Amino acid sequence: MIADLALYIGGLLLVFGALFSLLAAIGVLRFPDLFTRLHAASKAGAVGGGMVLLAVALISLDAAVFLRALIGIVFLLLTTPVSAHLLARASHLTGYRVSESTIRNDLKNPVE
Amino acid sequence: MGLSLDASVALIAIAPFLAAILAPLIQSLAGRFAAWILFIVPAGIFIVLLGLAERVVAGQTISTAIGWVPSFGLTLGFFVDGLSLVFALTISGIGALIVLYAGAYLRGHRHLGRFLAFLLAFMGAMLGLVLADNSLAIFMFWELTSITSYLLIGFDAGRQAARRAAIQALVITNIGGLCLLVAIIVMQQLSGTWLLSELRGLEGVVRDSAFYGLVLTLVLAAAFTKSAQFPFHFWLPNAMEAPTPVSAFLHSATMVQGGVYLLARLTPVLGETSVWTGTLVAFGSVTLIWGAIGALRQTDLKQILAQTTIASLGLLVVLIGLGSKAAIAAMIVYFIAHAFYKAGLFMVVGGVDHEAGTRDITALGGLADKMPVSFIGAALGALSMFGLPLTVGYFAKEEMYLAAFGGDWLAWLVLAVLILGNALLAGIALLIMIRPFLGDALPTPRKPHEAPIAMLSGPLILGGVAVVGGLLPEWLGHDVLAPATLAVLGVEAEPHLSLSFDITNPVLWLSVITWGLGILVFRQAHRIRVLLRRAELAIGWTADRAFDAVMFGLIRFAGAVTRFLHHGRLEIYLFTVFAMLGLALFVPLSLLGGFDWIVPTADLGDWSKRLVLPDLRIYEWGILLFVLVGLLAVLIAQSRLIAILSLGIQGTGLALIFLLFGAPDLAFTQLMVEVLSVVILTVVMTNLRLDARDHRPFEDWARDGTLAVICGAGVSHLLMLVLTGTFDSRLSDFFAKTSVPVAHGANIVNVILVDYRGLDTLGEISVVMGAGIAILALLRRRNKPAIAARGEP
Amino acid sequence: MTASAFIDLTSLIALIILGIALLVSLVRIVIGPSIADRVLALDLMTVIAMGFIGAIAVRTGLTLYLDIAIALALLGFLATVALARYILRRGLKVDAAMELQ
Amino acid sequence: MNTVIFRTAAPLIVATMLVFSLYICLRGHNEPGGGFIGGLIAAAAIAVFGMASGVPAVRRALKVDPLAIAGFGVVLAGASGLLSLFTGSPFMTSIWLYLDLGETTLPLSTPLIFDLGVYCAVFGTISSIALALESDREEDL
Amino acid sequence: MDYILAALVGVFVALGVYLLLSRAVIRMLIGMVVLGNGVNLLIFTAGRVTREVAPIVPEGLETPAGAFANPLPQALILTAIVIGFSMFAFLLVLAYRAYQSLDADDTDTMRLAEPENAPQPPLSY
Amino acid sequence: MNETATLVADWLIVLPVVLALVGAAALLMVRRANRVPVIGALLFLLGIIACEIGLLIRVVEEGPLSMTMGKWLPPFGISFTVDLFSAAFALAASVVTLVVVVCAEAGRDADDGRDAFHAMVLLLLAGVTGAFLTGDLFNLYVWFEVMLIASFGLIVLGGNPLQIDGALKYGFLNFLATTLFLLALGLLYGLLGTLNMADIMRVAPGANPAALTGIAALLLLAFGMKAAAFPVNAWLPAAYHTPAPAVSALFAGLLTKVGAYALLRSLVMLLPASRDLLEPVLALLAVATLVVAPLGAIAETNLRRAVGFVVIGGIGAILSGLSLASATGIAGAGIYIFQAILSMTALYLTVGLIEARTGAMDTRQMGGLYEASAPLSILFFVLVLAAAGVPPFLGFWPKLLLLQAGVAGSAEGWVGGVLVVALIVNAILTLIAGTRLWSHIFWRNASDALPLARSGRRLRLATSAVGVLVLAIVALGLWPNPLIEGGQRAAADLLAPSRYLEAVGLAEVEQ
Amino acid sequence: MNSAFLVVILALLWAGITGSFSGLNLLFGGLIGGAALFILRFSIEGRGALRRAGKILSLVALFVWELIVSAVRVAHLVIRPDLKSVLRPAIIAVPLTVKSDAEITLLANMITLTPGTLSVDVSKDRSVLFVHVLTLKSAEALIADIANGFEARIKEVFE
Ligand code: NA
Ligand code: NA
Repeated sequence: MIADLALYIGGLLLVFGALFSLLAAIGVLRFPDLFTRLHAASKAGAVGGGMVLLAVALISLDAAVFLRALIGIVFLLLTTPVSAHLLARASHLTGYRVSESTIRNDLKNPVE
Repeated sequence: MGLSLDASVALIAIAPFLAAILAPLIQSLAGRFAAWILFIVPAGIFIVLLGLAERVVAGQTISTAIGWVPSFGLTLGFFVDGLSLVFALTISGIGALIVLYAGAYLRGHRHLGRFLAFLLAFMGAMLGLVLADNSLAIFMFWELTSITSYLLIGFDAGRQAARRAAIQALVITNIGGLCLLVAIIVMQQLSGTWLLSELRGLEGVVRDSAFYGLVLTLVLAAAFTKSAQFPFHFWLPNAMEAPTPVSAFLHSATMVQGGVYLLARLTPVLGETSVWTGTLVAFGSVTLIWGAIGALRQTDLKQILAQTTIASLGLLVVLIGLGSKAAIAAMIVYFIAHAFYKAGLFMVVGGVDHEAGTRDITALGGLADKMPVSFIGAALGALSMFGLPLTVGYFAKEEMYLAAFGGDWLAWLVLAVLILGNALLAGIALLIMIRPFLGDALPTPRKPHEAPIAMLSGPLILGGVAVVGGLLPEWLGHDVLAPATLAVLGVEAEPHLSLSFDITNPVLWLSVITWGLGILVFRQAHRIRVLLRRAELAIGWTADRAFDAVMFGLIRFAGAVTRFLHHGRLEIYLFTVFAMLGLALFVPLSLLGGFDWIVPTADLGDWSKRLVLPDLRIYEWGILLFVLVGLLAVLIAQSRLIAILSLGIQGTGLALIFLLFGAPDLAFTQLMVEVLSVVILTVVMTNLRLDARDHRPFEDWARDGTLAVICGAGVSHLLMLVLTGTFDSRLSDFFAKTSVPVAHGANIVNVILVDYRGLDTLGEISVVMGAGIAILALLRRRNKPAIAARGEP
Repeated sequence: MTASAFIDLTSLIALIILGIALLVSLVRIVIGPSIADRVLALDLMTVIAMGFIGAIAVRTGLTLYLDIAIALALLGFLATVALARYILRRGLKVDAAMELQ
Repeated sequence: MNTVIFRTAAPLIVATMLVFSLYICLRGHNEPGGGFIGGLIAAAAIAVFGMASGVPAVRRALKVDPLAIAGFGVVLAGASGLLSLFTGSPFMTSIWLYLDLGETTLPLSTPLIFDLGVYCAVFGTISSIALALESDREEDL
Repeated sequence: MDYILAALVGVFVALGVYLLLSRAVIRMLIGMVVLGNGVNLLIFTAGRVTREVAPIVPEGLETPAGAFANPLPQALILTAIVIGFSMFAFLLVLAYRAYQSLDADDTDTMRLAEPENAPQPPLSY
Repeated sequence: MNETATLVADWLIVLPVVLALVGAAALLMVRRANRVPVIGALLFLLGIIACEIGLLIRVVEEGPLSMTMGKWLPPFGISFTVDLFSAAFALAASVVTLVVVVCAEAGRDADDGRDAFHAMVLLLLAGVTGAFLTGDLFNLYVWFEVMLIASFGLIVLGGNPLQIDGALKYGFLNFLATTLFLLALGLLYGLLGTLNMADIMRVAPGANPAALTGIAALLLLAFGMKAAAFPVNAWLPAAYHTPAPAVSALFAGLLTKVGAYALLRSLVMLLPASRDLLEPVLALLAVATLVVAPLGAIAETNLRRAVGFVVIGGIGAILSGLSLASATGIAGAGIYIFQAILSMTALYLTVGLIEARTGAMDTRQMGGLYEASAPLSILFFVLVLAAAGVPPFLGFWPKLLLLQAGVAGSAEGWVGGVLVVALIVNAILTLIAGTRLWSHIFWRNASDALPLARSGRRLRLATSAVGVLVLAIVALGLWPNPLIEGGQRAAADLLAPSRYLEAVGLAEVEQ
Repeated sequence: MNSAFLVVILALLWAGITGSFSGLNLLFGGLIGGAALFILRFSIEGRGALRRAGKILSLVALFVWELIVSAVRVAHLVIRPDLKSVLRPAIIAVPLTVKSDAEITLLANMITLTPGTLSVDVSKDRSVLFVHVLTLKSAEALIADIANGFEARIKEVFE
């Protein structure tokens, strides 16, 4: 029964993970500039991807797979902010113009 | 002689070449005595050959064979009969004298050793040519004479004229040589034997076959080029660029006679037909007259001699063409006479050139005082050439008139040509003997004095022999002409040479007419020369110039073709490849009905069922779409990064296809590789600014697009054609059956990679490693000047 | 609905959603406008593809596909880093200007 | 890429990747994966490391020339095939040894050695390429 | 199904060929990759495709339970992918060096080895 | 599983390749150690040659031999199957590699050690030998790629712009060729379901002939490119003159010959029916290659490029043997490959020596070598004659066989006669090209602008190494019987491969 | 000490992914982890060991919660039709009190993954973290939030 429960949760997680991924994609499409898009990609993306991994782990009902999924999630959490940071920084340093709706920008002068 | 036959063969076959290899060494060790040491080789061979003469005169043929290339039936050996013995004796005898002569002529020259090496190698080849029975061996020696001749003509290589003459001679004779090779192969396939002695016995096997015309043409091409028959005669005068010993040896007495020898040898196989006679007589006649007239045009003594050689070669060919016993006997005796006097005259001319510093007949005179011995040598030779009684030349003329005398009007015409030719040659003989040596002494570039003994011995000995031969007609007829004629025609013949002058014999009167005309030619030589030069200017075109035109045309053509094909533009090279791909995909298939399956027929109707909308699932369609979008994006990408990213997309899509259709390992690898490709591309792109846009104009776009669609469609079609067949899954079934129980692996793909087909993987990682090395080699050093860079001006 | 049917259904739904997500992020890759936007979209795409593989793993019951997903994340990160460096060195504008042509 | 965030996070990321790569390599015989992919991931780790900390740091850390590792990989793979010379069977005939170690048996086999060779070859080569490209770029700057 | 894949192979090949015919080296290189992918898909299709069942023997079994995807083409493609990748990496770095040392990425201008104004052969002996 | 025990002697079949591969890898590991790579390379090469001599002797005595890796009965595992052709070619390849390694020492600086030259040479040899020895079509592809990547590494050594340009064309066209090979291979696998050559021979007659011939045409294109057959040979003149001379020599001796060998193997032995259908195409290619290539040699002023065209002309001769496909013709083609491996390498090495002496690559800037260097004169002269097929040098014998085959074949159709004419035209044009080169480089006086360099000790060592090779070529030309007999036997085995099938162990399945 | 700890973690990680916690496998995992750390030996800081598991756990819990909230919030934002008017993006300079590399990195990463914020860069003197905010209400409130939230917890963990 518990096994079935894990499957049902897993299935739900799978769908939700997929949804988060889709929303992340939509966010990346809809947001006005790079920095705002990064928000969508990094948060929704990481959560979406992580949820799917967790879903696989739950559905497999296998400790080894579960641990592996966990590793994947950890790795995702480890790398997502780093890549967001690298992209944001690189864009900023090369003179990316933020959206006009930006109300305050403390990073006016590129460091270089 | 005490030598066994095999030892003789070994000596004759190997000694000249061995001597040639050692000649430079001997020259550097023995200095001026080198020629005397090397003289032993041809002289020894001459003596050995003389030792065989007795049996040949008795009518025997001597043959022996040592296996060489059994798979071709090719033997290293010997076939001595009257014909080959005459030639071989001439070659080795004159060769010995030439070696001595060359030693003196090129005394102190730093490449004398090299020169003697070529000379001896040539002699070996020439001996091989006339003594071999195996036609392949004959061809090989034939080619070797061309090569050595090339090296000898170009001996004075600093001058372009020498180089040109050498290439010219080689090209002309090599074309002939290759014709000979094909002829030999055809004859072998007709007769089943490589041996000429056997071939001669197989009456009509070539002559009656459908290939007779072809073989005859090829053999004549070989003989005519080698023996400088019109219209291939022009290389011979140019070959006078060679040092005089070469002219004396190769280009009068020996090599050019190779063609004559070949024709004589093949008379029983190819001769005795009207085509044979007609062609030989026609070409020979033209050559005879052309050469003689050519000689009159010249003032350079060497050129005069060269042109008369052409004439004499024409004469010999005419005689072979006539092919009667008398004609062949005349051919043999004329060959001997010519070889002796011509070699001698060349040597004298070389001496004159050497001592007086010029060979211009108009600039020389009265040398007989300063160079009396040379004069005697010249006189002996010239009188034989003139055909005076008591010389061999006399008998030559007698015999040939006898051979041509009587018959139909054509025979009379031939006789007229012979008389005219002989008369012109007689006039020239007087010219050579009288102009430089008699009359008033003219100032010359060098103060003339007598040539050294080594240079004089040749003319004297040769002239002497010519006279001795002329004094011993019985011996000449019985011991020389009879065996030789027998060898050529295969029938007994006993020419009766005699010194008894029978004034009722019309042939004698023909000789008298010849002499008279000769004296007339001598008297009018200057006027004739002026006339001929005017004519030459009027024509303004010679075969020699035509050679240049052809050669330069060829070079220009080659340049144009090469530049057209190898222009350095990669995209066109690639276009060619894909055009070939398109052809490969469509032509064979359309010829073999490879497209039939598309047309619905009763028995092949299955395809239409398979082409209805396939049962792809929705997400599979999505992946297909994804791949297609990726491909499209690659195509239309306007920036390098989009192109790269699109590349990643189509690769990822492909990986997903693999994943969907049961290939996780593949998908895994494809994904990793695709991402890594993007990474590497990015890293490289980070360092450079490449434009990924397409600059093609519309025509190119349309052309390339068409070709691309053709290739794509062709590959698709061929793949579909393959898919219509049933699949043989033996291999995979075996792998599935044994993977776990035998190979201890559950992942069959991996087991294939590391076990069933581990060797592929070993090679594969070597490729990976190699890529690492290669890339490192690329990145490690830059702009190190290499020799290659200096190549382009 | 049995658990396995449920899994079948949810995995199919997930695959479809993820498929759409892939295509949506593809749009951003195509329209840009700056390199950074494209890179960002590609980065997201690897994560979505990872999810896609996970969903296939669920659907086929071959959980070992999970490793492929993880490996994809690992290399996807490398790609993003490399692309970020590309932006840092090459800048955004030149390329953007070129694209406008 | 001189950023403290990346530089600090990199070792953790790299360590994870390296461990994962070896895991992928070793279990390839029974599940997707294998030496090639393992080596690729390991090399990717080195590339990340190089981008974060610079090529000299990586070279110092590796100690061995990466191409030599690649060479070693090929030697190892070749040697695993040569071992069957001693069993009187053809080249690359697999040899299996089951080491009994209490509760588990450790399967040692020539295919395993072979796959490790593949791993080393790929790892060494790709790392070498990555580092070479990376240092080339630095010179240009 | 396999016919759809066969058609897709054609698309890959056509695109690869088209890209290879352009003059920009980097596009040619991408064309090479696309062509290689097409060939890989061709091998995959030629070995006949089945859906979803990987050639992995489930634990505890001696042989695959039912039908399974053909493993041999997969192994062949794996080898081909790796080799193709190595070649790609080399050619890419080569193009990079060409850009550095020849200052060109257009094959039209890369004609050092076979220069446009190549000398005419001398008309001499 | 094949349970019969394997003789240790059977390992001779696979050892040359394994030694070369492992040797390459080992030398890569020690590439920085002073002088170790060159000594190691020589030792490995001697070992390989020893194995190959042993192998050749066994093949001569016992007929074709086979070893299937991992005891997986053919057609399941990868077989190495060696017949006379492959054994002889492999031996020739490693011999010339040895000579090249010795000669290369003359032109290398101390600082060149780190570029792993010797590792790449061994890798190239591994690829070439593997291609000669393998009995599996996909494995052949792998060896092609090994060879290709090694040649990539070698061609760019030095890294000057000329090389980069040449390498780019070389790289794209050759990689395209192997990709086309792979394409054909995939289709062939889809059609026949097998990769083992012996197995293909058994299965192919039952396959769809149209598809099979289409695939054969693709193989012809792919291998034709590798072999540098007209009109897809552009990569050769674009690249052969750019690397170091020793590398050019290695390429000239090995690369195109492997392509030609693959044509021989695949079209004549594996798909004879398709070859018959493609015969007119083959003949046309042969004729075009025979005629067009020497024109390039006549036109070219860059010495190495000119010699490159001579190499291509030789490929035309091999192709003509393929299109005749009688035992004589195949023997001619095979022996030509063998002799070309030896003499083309020697020719290019000689060219390298010439460049070293004259300091130029452009024949218009050369001259005076005839005066200055007798050894070089002899080497070049002999090799040019060998290339032109002048007797008694080695190149003559295969040409003789080819002409024989052509004359015999002319009874059956236009192919034979046309090929005979083309072979003759090729011989004449090659001779013209050769003598022109000889005239310009050797006979003409040295130009004042580029004085000849003095011959140093290392140059003399290289000259002696080439001299030994040329001596071997001359000796083989003077005593060609073993070669011709071997060629005829090998050709017979190729045309009626029952012994080959037997060696692989697939003969009894047929009956 | 720190390294040993990491080796143990990596060994466990190894055992986890291979799915076997047998002693031998753990040993092997430890070896692999050790090898990986050997390669990275110059890059791992010698100080700042993770000591208090409880604090770590609470940090992790906080983080996970914030992450999910953050994702939901972004997701919600994404599908709002009036997206443009809701957005109030800004880049704010946040002064840092944590000093070590590890602390800064951890903080920056956590900020990125939590609601409405994204670390763009760290100033060269490491005194300021530039944070991009999706919907800025007040800069001061944001700075205070960070200082009292993650920054404080991180300091506790690293003390
Ligand atoms: Na991210
Ligand atoms: Na694998």
